[in-house]
Amino acid sequence: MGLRSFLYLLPEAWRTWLKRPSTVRYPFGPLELPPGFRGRVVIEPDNCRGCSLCVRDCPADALELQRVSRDEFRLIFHPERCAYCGQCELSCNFGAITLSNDFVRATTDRDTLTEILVDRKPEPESEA
Amino acid sequence: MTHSLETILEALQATFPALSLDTRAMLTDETVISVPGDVLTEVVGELIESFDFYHLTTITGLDTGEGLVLLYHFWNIHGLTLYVALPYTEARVPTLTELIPGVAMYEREIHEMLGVDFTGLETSAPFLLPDDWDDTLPLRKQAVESEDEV
Amino acid sequence: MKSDKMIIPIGPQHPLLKEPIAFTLTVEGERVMEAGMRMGYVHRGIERLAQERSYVQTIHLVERVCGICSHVHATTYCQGVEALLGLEIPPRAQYLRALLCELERIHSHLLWLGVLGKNLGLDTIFMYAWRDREIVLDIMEDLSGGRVSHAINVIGGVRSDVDEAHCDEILRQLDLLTEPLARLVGLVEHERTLKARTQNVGHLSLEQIRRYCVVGPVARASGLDVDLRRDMPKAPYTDLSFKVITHTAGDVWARTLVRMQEAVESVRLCREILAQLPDGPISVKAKRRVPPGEVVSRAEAPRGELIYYIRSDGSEKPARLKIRTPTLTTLITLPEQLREVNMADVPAVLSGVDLCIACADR
Amino acid sequence: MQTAFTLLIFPGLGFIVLCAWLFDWLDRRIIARFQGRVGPPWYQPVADFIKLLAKEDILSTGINPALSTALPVLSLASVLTVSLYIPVARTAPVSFEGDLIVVLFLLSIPALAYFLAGWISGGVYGILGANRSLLQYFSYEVPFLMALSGPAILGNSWRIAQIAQQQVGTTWNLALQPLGFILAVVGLIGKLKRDPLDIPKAKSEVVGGSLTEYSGRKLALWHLAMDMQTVLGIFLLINLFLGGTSASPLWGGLGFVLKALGIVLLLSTASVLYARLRIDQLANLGWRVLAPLALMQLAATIWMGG
Repeated sequence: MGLRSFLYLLPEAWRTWLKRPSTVRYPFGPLELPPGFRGRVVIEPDNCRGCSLCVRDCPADALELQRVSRDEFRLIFHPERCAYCGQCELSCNFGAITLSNDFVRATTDRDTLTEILVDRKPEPESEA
Repeated sequence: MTHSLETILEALQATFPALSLDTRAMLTDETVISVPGDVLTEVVGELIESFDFYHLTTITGLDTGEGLVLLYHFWNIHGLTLYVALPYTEARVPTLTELIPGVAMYEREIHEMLGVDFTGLETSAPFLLPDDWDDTLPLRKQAVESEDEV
Repeated sequence: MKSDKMIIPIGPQHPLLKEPIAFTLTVEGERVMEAGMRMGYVHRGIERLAQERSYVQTIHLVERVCGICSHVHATTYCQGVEALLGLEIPPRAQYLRALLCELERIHSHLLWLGVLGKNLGLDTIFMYAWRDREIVLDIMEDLSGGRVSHAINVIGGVRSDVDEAHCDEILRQLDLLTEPLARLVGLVEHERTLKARTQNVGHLSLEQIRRYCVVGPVARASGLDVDLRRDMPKAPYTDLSFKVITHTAGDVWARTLVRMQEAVESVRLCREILAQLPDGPISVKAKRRVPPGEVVSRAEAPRGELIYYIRSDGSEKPARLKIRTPTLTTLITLPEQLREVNMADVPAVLSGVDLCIACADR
Repeated sequence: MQTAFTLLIFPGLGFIVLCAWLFDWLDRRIIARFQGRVGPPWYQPVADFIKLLAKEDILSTGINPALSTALPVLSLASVLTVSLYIPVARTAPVSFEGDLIVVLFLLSIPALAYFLAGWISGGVYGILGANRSLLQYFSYEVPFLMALSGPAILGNSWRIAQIAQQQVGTTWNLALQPLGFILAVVGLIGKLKRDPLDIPKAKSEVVGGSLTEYSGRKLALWHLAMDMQTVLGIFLLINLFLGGTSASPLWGGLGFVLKALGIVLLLSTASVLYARLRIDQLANLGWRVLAPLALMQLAATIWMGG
């Protein structure tokens, strides 16, 4: 018992030496992400009805709806505030807003990140 | 569970007539006893010695608009909460640090957040708030209104 | 020696501490005479913030109380709100929640073992513990989409489901985990230098544990046989059989053993949960307004008993949210544990209690 | 010209510095592979050195600037002079009877400079690190010296070159004195403050130890001195215990490299396997275990060899 407890870690260390290192080579190698990974917010503009359910439920106030009239509104997204919790995806009943797999690109200036997700203009009335 | 809750309630009622067994509904297995502030230490002493309710989970400080309320949550397989109502003007309660040394942290936090004065508690150093905190009490109701007006 | 008494700051930033908290040790020679503590560096006022957010938003706020045990916070909170709403969530959701709670316990204990090893100078155990922990993180990421903050809870149940193939995949990964975990437990039991650094260090007697109301593995290592999963069982734990691990030595080594054996027990529990996973829906529609009332919701977080007090006044926002995390009870005992301790033992004592400062400060 | 070459290039400055960086990289790489990591690229030690040179050299108030700069330079100088006495390619630039004593003395100067550096820094961690380095010095130095004087007695000469010469062809001192070799390795780990015994510079206890206040060029010098001390410690052990460089040019050089790699592997494995000891545990280990063993070893060699 005496000697074995002195060199207790040796067998494990030797086994690890023979195996491939378990560190991921990112960013030099690919990083596998599961399908359900909550990354960047992505919008399906046509589905959006401007009901602002997502804006109300967003814990980080990252979504903002500027409404001019029933058919003219803009959904603005601030990625730097977003906590990637996926609540907007959950609250939206029309499946307009979802979270994709890629993560936000880094930037030095916060304002360049702000995105206009939906810029709905009322369709011009065809008949007079 | 050596003593069932009922026996405890009767025994406490016997020794402390001022106690009203406020069985206000507190969900998931909690029994509430409202206790006047001045007799608090004796009740807690009684609870610890004879009924083995030594485990004080925490003290919740509340600002109900009419006054301050302290909830002493005890636990021994079942939850038992002591409900101590305090008027705004005279929010003073004896400290329990002799009985339960660990309670100092909870009391310092409530003192800082709600302004309840625990007699006998050494509260010079701030507990969670920064050193240069102007002593507005964050968890007080009027702290909320003042923010809405602005 | 210039002056025999020296004040040593183990300041907000220190290699020993993973999160900001300030200890000031007055040391005489190599012996710590007295320890002062200053908290509040990561105090974000979560209880105050919760009063300005709707119940749905508070789930994500409450998940960020602690970086390591975020799921158990969200679960306790949701159970409290569901009790207020008088909502009975489907059994499948209860099982999925319990599964993630147990996975998070394994992940928290393995993370802590690495931190203990790092602080005691044994970097190898840090690398091995965190390498084996990756398996658990991968399972959780597949399950909920997030390695650490899972956001799988909604009021009324759970968000994402697990199909048959995914269950087998999780079982396969759990098998992958059993063998390295057994090796880590063996390491903690036998490695001579690790035992030399952790045995009879930072001792807490059962009497001190009861006097300071300490909870969790630290209390169980001193012989207190309390575990909320068994003593106050909520839905899935009522029909899950598991053993509460206690020791009597009450020092850092006993705490290491308790945590590692708990991790092994949790792996077995996860298998049992997956085996008995009932079918059916995973969530129930919940109203946004919560009828007035009060609730005290307790759960067994990786570090011990966690309590949520929620008071609702009928509106969409909680009137008062009180959180008391288990680390606060172990923090209280630190000045007592650090007294009369050799200066070189301070890392072992501070790591032994598994401090989660973000939890304690809220 | 010849002396300039030996001084500046081969067994002198150039070779030792290159070896220091090579051994440092090897050490980190071996530890990384043992821990399931990839480990740093080959140019990491050089990059660290250059980065430190470029970093700002902050001088905290209350530290005597002259003394604080003199200490790293002093320890670097003493380590460099040691490289003159240790034979690498069979002959040492300078070799005389009793150079083993000089080498042992020069090797302990950096330890004392390290203590002084912590002491004058005045900071809490500096003083703590300084005390610990002194405590550690006393617990490993005695067994280390006794273990190293074993081969000297066997070869009944205090000239490193001669001790090495006697072992060529015949049995190495390692075979004759295995216990002495182990004690020497443990003493070397203590002297170099390597992982199981890095008590004076334990990050989690005393942050940077004596070097907490150092930064920039001076810190670069300290690290270089310590790395070179590792290299020279290994070369010393090779000469005393593993028979130095043997006759044939090819086999001698290659053999030397293999022996050096062997000892590096030994040191890296030690730092992978063990947690850091407490200072009182090290003192107990030193005086209750290592010193008696070294005494026994010494008595045996005197009775057998002398």
